[in-house]
Amino acid sequence: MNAALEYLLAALLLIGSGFVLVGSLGLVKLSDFFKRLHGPTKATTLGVGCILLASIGYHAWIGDGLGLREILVTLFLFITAPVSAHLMSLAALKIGLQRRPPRPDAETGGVSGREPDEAGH
Amino acid sequence: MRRLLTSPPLSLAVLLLWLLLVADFSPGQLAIGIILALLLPWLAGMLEPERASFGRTIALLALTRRVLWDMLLSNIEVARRILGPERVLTPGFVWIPLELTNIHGITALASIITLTPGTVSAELTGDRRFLLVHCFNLKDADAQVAEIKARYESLLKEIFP
Amino acid sequence: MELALASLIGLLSAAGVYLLLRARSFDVILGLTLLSYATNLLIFSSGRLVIGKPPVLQVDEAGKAIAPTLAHYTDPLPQALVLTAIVIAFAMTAVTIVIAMRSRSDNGSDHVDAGGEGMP
Amino acid sequence: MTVIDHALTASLYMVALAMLFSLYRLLAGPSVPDRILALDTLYINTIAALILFGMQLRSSIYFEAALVIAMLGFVGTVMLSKYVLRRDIVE
Amino acid sequence: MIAAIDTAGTLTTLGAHLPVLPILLPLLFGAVLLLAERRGIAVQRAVSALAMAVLTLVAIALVRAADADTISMYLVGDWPARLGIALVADRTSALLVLTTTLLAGACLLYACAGWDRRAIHFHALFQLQLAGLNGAFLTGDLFNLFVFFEVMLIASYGLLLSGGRGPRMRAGLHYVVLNITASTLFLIALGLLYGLLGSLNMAELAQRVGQADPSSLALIRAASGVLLVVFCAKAALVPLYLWLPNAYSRAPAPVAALFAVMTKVGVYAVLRVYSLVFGSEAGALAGWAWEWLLPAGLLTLVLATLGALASKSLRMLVAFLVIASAATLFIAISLNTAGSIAAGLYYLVHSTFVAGALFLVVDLIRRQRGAIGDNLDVAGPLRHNAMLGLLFATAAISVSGMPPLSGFLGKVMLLDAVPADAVAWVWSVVLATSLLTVVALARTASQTFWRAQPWPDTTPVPAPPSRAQVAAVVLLLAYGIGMTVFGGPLMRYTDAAAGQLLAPADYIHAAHATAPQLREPSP
Amino acid sequence: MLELLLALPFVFAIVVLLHRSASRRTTAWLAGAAPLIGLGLLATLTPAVLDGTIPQSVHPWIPQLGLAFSLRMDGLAWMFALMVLAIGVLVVMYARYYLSAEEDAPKFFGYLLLFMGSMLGMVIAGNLLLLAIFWELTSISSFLLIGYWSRQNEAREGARMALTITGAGGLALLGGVILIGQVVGSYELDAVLAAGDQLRADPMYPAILALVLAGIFTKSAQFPFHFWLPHAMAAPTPVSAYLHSATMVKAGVFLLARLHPALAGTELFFYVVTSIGAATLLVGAWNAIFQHDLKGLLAYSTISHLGLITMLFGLSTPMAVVAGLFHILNHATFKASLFMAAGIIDHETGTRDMRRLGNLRRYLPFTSTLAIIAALAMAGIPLLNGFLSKEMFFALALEIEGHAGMRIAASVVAFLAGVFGVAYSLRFVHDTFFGDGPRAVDREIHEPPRFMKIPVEVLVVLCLAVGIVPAWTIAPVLATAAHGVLGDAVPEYSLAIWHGINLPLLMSFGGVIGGALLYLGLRRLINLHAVARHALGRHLFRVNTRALLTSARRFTFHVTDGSLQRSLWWVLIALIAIAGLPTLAALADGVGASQPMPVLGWAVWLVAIAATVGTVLLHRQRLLALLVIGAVGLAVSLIFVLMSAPDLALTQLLVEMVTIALMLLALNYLPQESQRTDDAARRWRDGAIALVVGAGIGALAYAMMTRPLDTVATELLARSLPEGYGRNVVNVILVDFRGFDTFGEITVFGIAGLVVHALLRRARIAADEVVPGVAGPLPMPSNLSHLLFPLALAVSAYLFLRGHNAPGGGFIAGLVLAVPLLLQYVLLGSQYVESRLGFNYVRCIGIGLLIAAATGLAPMLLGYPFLTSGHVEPQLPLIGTVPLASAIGFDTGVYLVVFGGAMLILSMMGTVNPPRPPVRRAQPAPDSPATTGEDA
Ligand code: NA
Ligand code: NA
Repeated sequence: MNAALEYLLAALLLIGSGFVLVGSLGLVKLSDFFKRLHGPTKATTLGVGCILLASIGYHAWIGDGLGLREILVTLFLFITAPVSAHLMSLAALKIGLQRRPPRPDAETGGVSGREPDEAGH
Repeated sequence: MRRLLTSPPLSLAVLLLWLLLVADFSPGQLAIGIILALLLPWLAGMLEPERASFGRTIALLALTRRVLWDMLLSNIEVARRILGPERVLTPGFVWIPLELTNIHGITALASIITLTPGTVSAELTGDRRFLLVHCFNLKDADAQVAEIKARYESLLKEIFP
Repeated sequence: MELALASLIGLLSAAGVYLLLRARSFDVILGLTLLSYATNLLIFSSGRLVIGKPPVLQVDEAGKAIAPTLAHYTDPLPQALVLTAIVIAFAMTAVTIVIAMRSRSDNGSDHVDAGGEGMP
Repeated sequence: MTVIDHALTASLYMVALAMLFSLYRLLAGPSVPDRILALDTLYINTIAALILFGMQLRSSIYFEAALVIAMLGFVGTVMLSKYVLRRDIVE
Repeated sequence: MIAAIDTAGTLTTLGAHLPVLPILLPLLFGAVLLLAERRGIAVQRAVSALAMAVLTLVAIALVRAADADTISMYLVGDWPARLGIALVADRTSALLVLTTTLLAGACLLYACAGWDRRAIHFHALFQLQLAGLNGAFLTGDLFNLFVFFEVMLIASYGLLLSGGRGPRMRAGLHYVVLNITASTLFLIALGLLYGLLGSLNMAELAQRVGQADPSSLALIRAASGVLLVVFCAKAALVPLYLWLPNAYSRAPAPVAALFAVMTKVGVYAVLRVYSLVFGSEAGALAGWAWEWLLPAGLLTLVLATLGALASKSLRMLVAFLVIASAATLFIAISLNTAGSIAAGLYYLVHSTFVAGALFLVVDLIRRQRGAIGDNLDVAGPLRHNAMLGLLFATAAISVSGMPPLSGFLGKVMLLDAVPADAVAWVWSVVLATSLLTVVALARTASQTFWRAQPWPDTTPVPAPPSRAQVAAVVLLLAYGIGMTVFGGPLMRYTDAAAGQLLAPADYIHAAHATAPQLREPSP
Repeated sequence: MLELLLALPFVFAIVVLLHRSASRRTTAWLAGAAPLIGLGLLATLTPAVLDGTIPQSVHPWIPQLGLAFSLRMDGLAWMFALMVLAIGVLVVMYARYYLSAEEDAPKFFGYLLLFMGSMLGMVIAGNLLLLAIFWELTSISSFLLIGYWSRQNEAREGARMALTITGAGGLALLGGVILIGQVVGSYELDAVLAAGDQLRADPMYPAILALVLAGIFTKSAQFPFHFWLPHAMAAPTPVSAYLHSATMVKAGVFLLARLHPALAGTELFFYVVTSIGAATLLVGAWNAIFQHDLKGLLAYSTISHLGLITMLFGLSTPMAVVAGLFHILNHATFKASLFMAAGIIDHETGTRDMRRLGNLRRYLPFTSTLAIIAALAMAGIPLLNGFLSKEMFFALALEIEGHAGMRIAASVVAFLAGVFGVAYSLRFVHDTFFGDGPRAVDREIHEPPRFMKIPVEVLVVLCLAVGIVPAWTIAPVLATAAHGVLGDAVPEYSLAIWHGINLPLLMSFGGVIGGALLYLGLRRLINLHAVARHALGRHLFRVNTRALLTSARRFTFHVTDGSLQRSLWWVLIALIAIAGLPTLAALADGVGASQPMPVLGWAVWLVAIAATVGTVLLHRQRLLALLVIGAVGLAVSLIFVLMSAPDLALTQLLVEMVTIALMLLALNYLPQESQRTDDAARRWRDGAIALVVGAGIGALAYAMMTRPLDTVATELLARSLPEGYGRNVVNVILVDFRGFDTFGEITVFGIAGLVVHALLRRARIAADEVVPGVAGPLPMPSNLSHLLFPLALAVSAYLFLRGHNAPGGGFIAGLVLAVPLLLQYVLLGSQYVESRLGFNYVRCIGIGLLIAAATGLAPMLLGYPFLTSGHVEPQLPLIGTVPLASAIGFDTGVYLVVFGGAMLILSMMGTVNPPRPPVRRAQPAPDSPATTGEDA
């Protein structure tokens, strides 16, 4: 049908899966947890987003009509990925994979909330 | 109306979600969607840990556009870094002092920080005054803090006063 | 495909059995979980392995129903059976886990046997 | 075979490879958060695989599965992280 | 609820639904009991009593209906048997439903003396367990059998463990893990059988096994071998009986008594599947299981009797007797003659009642012996010695096969039915183990009722057994006596039941001939 | 009439046992009434019996088995009934005074009547099976009677020994009876007695004979089973007088007489029965000499006399039968009276030990006289009844035809037995009534109450009467009994005292002289009182019983040591044993080829394989194992995706999440690492069996998958839409075709919730490791998940509503509802969530089950089967056509049960309380009621 659309979709697909691959590659390649955390939480998320976009276009292209449902997948991923990343960092800090820097207001004693848990595992 | 519609944005989200899911705009589905849109936020509202109000929702559009663009750009950056040699990376933590007090705003900021490449929000202090952020490639901590505050927090303060 | 799945079923079974014989309640539960994967895959495979023909009746491009035969759809029955099996296995796992918790708490050990190792 | 079919095939290869990378981290660790991250990534890889596979079959029958993973796949991550944090995941 | 409706029309309508009612009623009552829990124990007991009354009526009606010479198929969902799930009420399944119901009534009565207060959800779980048991007896579909096995088992976990602690938890863990393992194997066998034969309906399977391609016979045989291991594990056949003594001897008495029928489910499953699916219509695979089961049954009988002899507590003794009774059943059914199967069915009913009674009476004794409990150590003189002694003696005489009670009749029927080529082995084992059982029981009785040292003055006087408890035991023993007195009609029934079991063609025919009401029959 | 006769003792037994507080007197009267009335009834039957007609009555019982309640009183039965009832009356009278006031008379008389009834039933049974039933009942009731003084070790052991030996014999007899029934085709005595030739010719005859004789020999205490009888002397003396002289031990010889027409008359019978009888005769008599206990002596004497009777029946000639019957009667009278006398002596002196007794003729002149007369009858002194039958025995031994060796042997045995008999009788008389003594007796000795002596007097008078005028006394009885056994073949015989001087008379005479010499010689040669006889029989019995018990214990506790691993191991062994060969055969039959797999499939396969191996390698670090096993679950759901099973994939994913939650919740209360307590050898062994089983299952799966299949699926696919109104065939199967399975499945699920609830509601469990510090809030995650919550609920509703036509359905939707709620529990804490959303999950399960059931019940009201589905398409204003399948109602039930069950489980596990502080933190209590009152 529309060759341009087809090439666009193909590109989106390749870019998307490229990001997915790079995100996972980061897991393998990078040397510490916090560096690895960056790959999947965004490269992969974005990659999936691209693939979903391609999927919307593809299903429209093959004549299934324009379904925007895939947006929801992206939406949910965007909502949930930060939660995962946040909790995983908390866990990593908890078991002492890395030390936090001191809080900027640590000397002023203005800490009323939770003390950062410095205890190593 | 307030009792019926505990959270209009959430209700709208539910309705949209429903219509997208069923991909059918018939009156029947619309009716079910509306029922759910009224019912579910109310149900969820019973669990709402803390209420916070919305401000200028129009700024949401600007923010969305900015975030999406940043995501795209810096994803490419992260991908390059992952593929490139690791030793040039200088990762590190920074504390971001928060001016936002609205919990939705803080959540949104933390999420955006995580979703935009190069940064992950790692911890929120109990008093909600600081957000610990891990940067993939931290060169100038102060500049990083300033950038985040300028690009996102200012807009968020408008949306979630 | 069949060989791959059969080998996986075999490996899952072997691993499950091995863990089952380890005699610590948690290991036993892991073993049962692996065994249940193996079982589900085996029941599933009894409908034969077919790619891309889910048993959800479709219409073709012309809007005509596609003939509801095994040429176009995979065997739905094993899928229904596996669903039931998954649910039941979950229920059983839940109960086992709770009993394991209680047994550890009441008896002071997570070994499944009172006298430690009993040699067959 | 159209361009898009080739792209799909290539994408599937890439996603399959991505899954194996994640698997490596899952098995190699070393830390627990590393493994949690690997499992989380594996879930997200799965979403990609589902969508691609659905495109290859020209069917949207796997959409729900992708949706559910996107929506609830992180629950495992949350619980595992919470376990590392507090042991007691429901307090 | 249903009993209150007495118009003839309704009864006729209900009559058509008889096969499903023994499953449906306890399920409904179980659900209602869950909702009634906040209304207190009295309401729950009333609902339970009503449930048992209705169920007993239904079970009696079912037996009466089954005693006609047709096998009635009930097509759940109005689907033809091979597409949906058919329930089958023939004489055997009806008899087992009635047995279960009668046993359950007594167990419930016993539990209402107080245990039901301590065990959370007791009444609901009890009804659900009955639903599972009855479902297992009535279903005509192999996968559905699995499902009802699970209903029965998971409810039994609850009944076994609710209100318990300590070693009972460990025993429970064993019981659960072993059963889950068995269930896993069950599923594997089901998967293989479906994958080879393409159906789960037992009648259909029976037909397809007979017509199977010779090249798949070995596979079918392997699958049915796995299935046999599963059933035998549930029925506690050698070498799969090791789990039972611990689990049963640690169960609360009313539950243990109800469990007396649980091993019978395994035996029933073997009888059903291997007489139907691998019965005389099965071509090359016809009756392959029996030659394995006979020696296994004999060996189990010997080992279980040794266990009874070795037992150091009353409950352990009864648990081993349960294994021995299952073994006797295996001997009976694996001889695979009309006479032996009929004897087996009679013995099955008898042993269920008597084992139930023994568990209950042993519990009553245990409660009178203070710290010593049911351990076979010297205790002080038993209070209510005469009554407990009479109850125990009646049960013991019956279970050991001493005359004149049902155990004796069952044993005579079995001995009489042994074909000439098996007489030497079967007779010597059955007679020798009978003797050892007598020895074990005499030892136990003499230890428990006769040997006594005065109680220390500090020992508090235990409360006497409640009327409900005694009534429960008496009821079960009375069933046994009834089986003795009415042995003639009962044996006519079991003879006819055995005849049905040995004629799988009739069963298959019934499955084909039963047409849905609304829908098209299967081609 | 026969029924009434039989019922009497049982009815009176029940009456007596139910009136435990009645006095000894009343009880004794009631107990005596039964045999007295019985004698009256017997008297009314007597004319008919004497006429040679056989009163009979038959009630069908189990016709299929050939078991009828048939009673039959021929001469033999009549004689035994007479004996049972008459001696019964005397024993009751005697026991009334024998029992002391403290003793439980109702129990004693109740048991005695039960025994009487059983004995009576046995003798008048007209059906062999019925006879076997009563036979065993006599064993049971004698067990109770021997153990009457249950505090005494001797009594308990004696009772058990008797039951074991006679019980074993009873079982053998049962076997023999069944074989007879199979040969003859009936158990009715008339038929059996008429089928003697057929039986003797049958190849089963030796087996039948062996089994029946085993019953007879044990019951009648024949060598080598005789040893139980002396130990049964621990019973109260009335019991010994009744059971162990007159009745029960005669059951064996009764049966010999009873089956004489059917079984006797072969060489085998002759040799076996005669030799055993002879051996018993000698062993009993010889041992009797060396007993010190009065009752012990009498018991061995009884053994010897039973041997004599057995030997007579072994000879099998009609005359021998007559002599046997005669001796049965004679022995009953003199032995019962001797036992009673021994009881009086015991009663008055407090001992039965002859070493302490002596000279009693001075203290108990009357009793002594009676006892001495009875003892002389036992010795076979002329003018007493014992002499007559003994002389008949001598004569018969001398007349054995055709077996010269046997004739000589039997005659020698008979003579020796005569000698021994005189010797022990002399010892009894001399040691008890003469010489010095009594020694170390702690009471004043005087004659017993009048009525205690009457039974002895009656019996002694009978001994004399029979001995002096047999023709006027015993002749009709004997004739009747003999006719009962022999029918018209009763020989001519004479009961005269004097047959002239012949060999038997000389033997008798020689016996008396020899006996006297033997006794005196023995007294001179050795100190009889110092002879310590150890009972070999009891010793062997004890040793064997103990060995049996020990080996049973050793085996049982070794095997059923409560090891789960052992149980599982055997399951696997059984599996390999039964399915191993067929699996190999199937592989040998050839398997099909595999289809190619897409690359994604290989990746998934690799994930699954690697994660499975990883789980095994990491299993001891539990959290890691949990993480890795999560990947296996994910891979499995991906396999479902690849292989066209979207519903399965969804379900697997959701269940996986909930399972991880469960395991994490539990892991909090379990050790974080598995301790290693097994050795390497064991791991290798387990690994090996695991590999064998795994390889087997994999091979079966492969062979199955690559085979063509003809399934019912085609029909399911075709009928799903038109009749099940759904496009998602899997869902249609779940809620319609096989809705009943699903019903069961949700029941399982609901019950799981209930079980977890029941196990955890009141439980207090300590966490394995407590993380210090208070829980911090997680504002960011909880805020986001709160945003997600309503959306997830909407998705749940979506999956629920469309499940019938696309992947989804009640189960999946229920979990999609439960998982986000679980997330709220995790992030907000259980207390917070439950205080805000007050769900009662238990009710949720109940209501769900009811809804599902109601959907199924609705069609029943219309007359269709349970769960028949329906479909309507109502037109609603504005909304239009709404297709509604009844299945949606069912699915609602599923939805509620799944949600309720999952949440009940998770919330219960999340809200387990820690144990209360130290005071209540006791040691884990065992579940014995003593310490915990667990099921009080
Ligand atoms: Na918790
Ligand atoms: Na907690």
